[in-house]
Amino acid sequence: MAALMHCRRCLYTSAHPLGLMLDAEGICSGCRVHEEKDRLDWAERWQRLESLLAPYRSRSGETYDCIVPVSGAGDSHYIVHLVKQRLGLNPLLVTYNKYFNTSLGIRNLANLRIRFDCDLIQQNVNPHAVKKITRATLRDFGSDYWHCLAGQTVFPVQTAVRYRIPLILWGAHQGLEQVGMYSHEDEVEMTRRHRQDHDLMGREADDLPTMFDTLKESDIWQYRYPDDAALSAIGVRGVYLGNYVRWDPKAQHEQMIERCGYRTAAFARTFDTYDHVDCWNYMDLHDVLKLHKHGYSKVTDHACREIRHGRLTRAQGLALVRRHEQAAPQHLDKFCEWLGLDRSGLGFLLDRHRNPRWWREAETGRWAFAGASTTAGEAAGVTMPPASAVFEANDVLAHDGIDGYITIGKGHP
Amino acid sequence: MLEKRLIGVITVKDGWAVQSIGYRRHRPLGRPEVIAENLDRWGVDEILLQCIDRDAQGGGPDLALLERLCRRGLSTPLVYTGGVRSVSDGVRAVQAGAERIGIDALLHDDPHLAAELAEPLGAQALIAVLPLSVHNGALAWLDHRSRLSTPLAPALLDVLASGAISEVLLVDWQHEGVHEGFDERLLALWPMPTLPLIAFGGLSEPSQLRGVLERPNVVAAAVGNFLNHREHAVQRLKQSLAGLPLRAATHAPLDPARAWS
Amino acid sequence: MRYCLRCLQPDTRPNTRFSDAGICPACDYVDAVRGVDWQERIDILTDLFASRRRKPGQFHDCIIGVSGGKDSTRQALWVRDKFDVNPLLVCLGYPPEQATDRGMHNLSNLIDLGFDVLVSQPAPATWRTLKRQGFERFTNSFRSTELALFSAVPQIALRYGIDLILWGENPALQLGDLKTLGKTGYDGNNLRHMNTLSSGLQWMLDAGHERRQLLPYVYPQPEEFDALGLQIIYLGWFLGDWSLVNNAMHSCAQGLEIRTDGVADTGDLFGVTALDEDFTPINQMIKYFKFGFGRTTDYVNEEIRLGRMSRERGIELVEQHDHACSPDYIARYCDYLGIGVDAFWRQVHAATNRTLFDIDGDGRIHRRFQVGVGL
Amino acid sequence: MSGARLTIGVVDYGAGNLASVARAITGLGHRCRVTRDTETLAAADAIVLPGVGAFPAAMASLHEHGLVDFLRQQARSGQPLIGICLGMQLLADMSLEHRLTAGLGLIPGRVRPLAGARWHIGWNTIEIDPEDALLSPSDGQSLYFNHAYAFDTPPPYCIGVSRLADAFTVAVRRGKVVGLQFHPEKSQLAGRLLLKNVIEGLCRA
Repeated sequence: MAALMHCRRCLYTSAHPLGLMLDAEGICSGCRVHEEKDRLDWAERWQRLESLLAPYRSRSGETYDCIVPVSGAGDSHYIVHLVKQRLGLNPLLVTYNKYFNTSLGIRNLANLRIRFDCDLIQQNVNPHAVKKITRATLRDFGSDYWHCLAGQTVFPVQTAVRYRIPLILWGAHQGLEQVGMYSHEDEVEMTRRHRQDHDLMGREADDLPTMFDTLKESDIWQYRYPDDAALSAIGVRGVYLGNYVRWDPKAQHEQMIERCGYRTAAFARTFDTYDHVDCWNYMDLHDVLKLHKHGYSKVTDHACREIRHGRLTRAQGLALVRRHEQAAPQHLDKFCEWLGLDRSGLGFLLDRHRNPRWWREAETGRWAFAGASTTAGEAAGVTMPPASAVFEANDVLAHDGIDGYITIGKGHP
Repeated sequence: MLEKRLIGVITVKDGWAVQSIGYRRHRPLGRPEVIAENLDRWGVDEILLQCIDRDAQGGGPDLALLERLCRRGLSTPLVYTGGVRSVSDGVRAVQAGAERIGIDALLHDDPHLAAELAEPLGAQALIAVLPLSVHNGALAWLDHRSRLSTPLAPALLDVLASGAISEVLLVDWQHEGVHEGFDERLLALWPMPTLPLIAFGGLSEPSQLRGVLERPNVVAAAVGNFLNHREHAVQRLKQSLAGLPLRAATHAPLDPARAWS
Repeated sequence: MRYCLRCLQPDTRPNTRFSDAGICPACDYVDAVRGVDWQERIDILTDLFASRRRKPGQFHDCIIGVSGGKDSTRQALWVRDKFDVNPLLVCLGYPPEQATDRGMHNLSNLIDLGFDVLVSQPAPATWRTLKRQGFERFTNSFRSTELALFSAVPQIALRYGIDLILWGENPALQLGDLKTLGKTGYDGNNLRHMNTLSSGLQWMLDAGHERRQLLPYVYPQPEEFDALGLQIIYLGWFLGDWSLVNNAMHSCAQGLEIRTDGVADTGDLFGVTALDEDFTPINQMIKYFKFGFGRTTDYVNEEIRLGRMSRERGIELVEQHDHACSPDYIARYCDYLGIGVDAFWRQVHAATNRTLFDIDGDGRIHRRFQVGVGL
Repeated sequence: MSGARLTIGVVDYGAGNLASVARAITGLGHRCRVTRDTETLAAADAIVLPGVGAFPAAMASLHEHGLVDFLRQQARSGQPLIGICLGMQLLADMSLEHRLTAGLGLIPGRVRPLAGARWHIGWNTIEIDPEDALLSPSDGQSLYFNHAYAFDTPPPYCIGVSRLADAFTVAVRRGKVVGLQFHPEKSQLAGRLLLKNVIEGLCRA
């Protein structure tokens, strides 16, 4: 195992699951690509986007101009704002039901539909298959979220083929934003390879069933990527707006809160209140699994982002990480009830996926943490974010009092 | 008729596939075996697996990586380069699944030993990896370990002339990762017209590839970074190179390797 | 206006024709099916499913249009659990302002019962404008929404390459809408002639909407049906015990949530229809003022045909509740459409069938016909 | 997958990579036994003889493992035998590679250096004798080659050629013994289809 190296500017290490390269000055590839955000001419890049999208505008009105994957959180409000209001395109919104829905997320998605007046189609895979898959992915590679990531990244592409709408517009490219996988100028587009490699941790739908478990083709077929012949016949193309717009999630969310009624909520395990408010699991069980497997969690992603945008110093970021990183998850019961697990059984599964590189079981049941934050250097004394990095929470996850998973919800008023 | 080849390059550092710029800066890409599987499905003509840090890992080919690729049912010819320091290194890399072997550092240290690899493997399995640049109008040959460039050594040219090595991978290392960066003077200045060449480094646009592949002594063009920015990058390139003797691009209807019989 | 001699169906329903004996098609249908060998029909359906081959890697055998209500919940479960057929359920989702929590619960219930469900949700503001324009022009705000409802299923069938659609009741047979009668009792391909569909998009374009805003309202052309070999089948023809009440009992036993307001508010005797939104009672009331029969009549007719209610008792209920619609629902409806309640009643009065009704000085509407007798 | 699963024996005599050949066979849905045990090989529906590297070393290794007589005996008994690349050349009477070396002698002819080119590397189209049911579906397809020597055989046994300067043999057949100079296991879709036709054609003839 190569020695663990820390970036001197942000809090990522060479053990980042997406890969991270450190240069001679000890600065990571993610920070280097972030520098482009203050070097590139974003007006010129917007023009590049306009010319790139021109051929996809439907003149006949017989079909949609593009497909936009959305959810009750993420950057969906800002993306639809860009697509409909600034680009003047007529999008078909698509969403995959991940079932871990908070009522705040249901409300935000309803708000999105009303504010931007868009047609939306929602896929609900039968929960029998979803739960069978989730048991297998939790068991085999410690992922409670494979079905969500697989569904969110394939339903838009399947819809592009079925509805013969070649253009899919995504927000920012996660690999570029976190670890500088590409330069903005590479103008990287959606590929099946990147989805398999990173979104799905190397495992496509057909990799899940094995000889020794009970998954069948009828359980996983809806998560298969369309074949190359179909993609090529329609000319499907996924473009990332983040390559053409200076992507700053905090600023964008605040614009959407103020102008478009986006609502937010606080979390125990991070200081960011804008992202992932549509899911009971992402900042809870999922975040704990991330800490077990990779030795860091979402609060580190948020801190790195804010450090790179100059709203946090590295020391302040590290203080926030250390404050939130070990906060106890609060919604495991919901997941146990949904999947029919016993808390003790879930605990056993979670522990089996603690990576020995970050966790040592001093005595049975007591785990010593040696994750990235423990060797990242000096943290600031104060653990509250400075004024520049305050995140406003104007609502709660159980928005209309429902403290549980919502399969389908009204979301209004 | 014998077709020219479009080779997909996977550059690996610390076990991770990377984009490499100018043999210096690197950007993480993903798992080499997933990229290989994708190139296989796209119908690239050959895959060049280039491990660039074997010396740091104590030398020797990355046999574990080769076996990982093989296990996934790779049905595309595989060329391996990186850390081959002896005849047994070469033989073991072929046993682990590589069709052909690239030799780089060994050519600097002991070109004749490199020639001895031809005995067990056959010259058709050996490729000389030569990172070159143009310096004062002449070719300069880089040793990536010391980062020093020297003229082409006579001992090297003797080995190449002896027929012990079937092809030369001519790498414009300075323009690696640079759009339309490949410097065609490298081909013009190359002293041995009869030895088949593979051009690599800064080849991103169809116009460049056509110009390079139209040269009689160039049998293949290798592309690395630029195959990772678009879906169906290989098919797209091949379609825009229509008219050249290249195997046709295919868009697989159903994923045959995974088809559920 | 005259009534069917057996039930309380007046002859004012569009596309309907009574027999010479003065019996409505639906009552004739009840007589016609009295001697039916239902097992023979079940065998036809079993053979139909058995004759279909799945394309490799495709696990949906057919599509069923659902709302999560009593009929669709029953159909989905019957098809899957009796014939081992795996349907893709397609639902036209109401916008958040119109949908009810009860509707959301029932759709969730259907998903949790283990079905793949695709929910198509048209843009809410365009939907709302079309409803207001439909009300202003036809005194029927459902003209656009019904078109979207009927278009969603075939649109998705064509795009997903699934060439069999299962529909509920055959409007021609059970409701007396003869225009949609197909080659056999269960052939539904003439569904496109259903009264609502024939009006098409033109009035929406005339109302100022762009073509690209109306994509969910486009009913596919017959050529598209033929290209895929798309077939529509009525399950109602096979389900011998198909009825409003019976379907509700099946679905309630599978978790269906029903209305808890009373018949006085909705004209809905048992509260088992229009579970997913609250504007239907208004539309049923307007239907009553246009054609002389409303939601209560539909219920009562079925009870009479099944011999569970006398015609006299039916007349009492129709007289009492057929026009029922709570002012609160009307107020919320007007608020949604953005019109005043008085403007609402002016529009309703204008659309009221004056041969059937009189409107007195302070706007109350009185029957000129006698329920069960006619004019 | 038409017909029952076949069992294919792949001769492991220490020459080159067997994983790719084995993986290609299992990918077609058949069972694969990579072994040098003659009993297991004899029980298989067909035997595949792979090979990378030099002719003399490969023959020496076959002798060392007592496989030369076994393969001759099995071929003569009618058990299907498929030689791939060097495996095809081993079927010949003799080879001139490095030094004159006797082969298995299952198909007449000898192996000599390519004419007009030092090696044949890359994808080349194959021209198949229309009479041959196994390979004719692959006529005109591009397959992957990587060799420096060619197998000269009298006309009746040559069922496929490719061209560099001029034509040379790339596929041989005598009864149920078939030789393929290219690498079907490394020729993507074209290779998969060809291998399927050859294996299933021979075993189900």
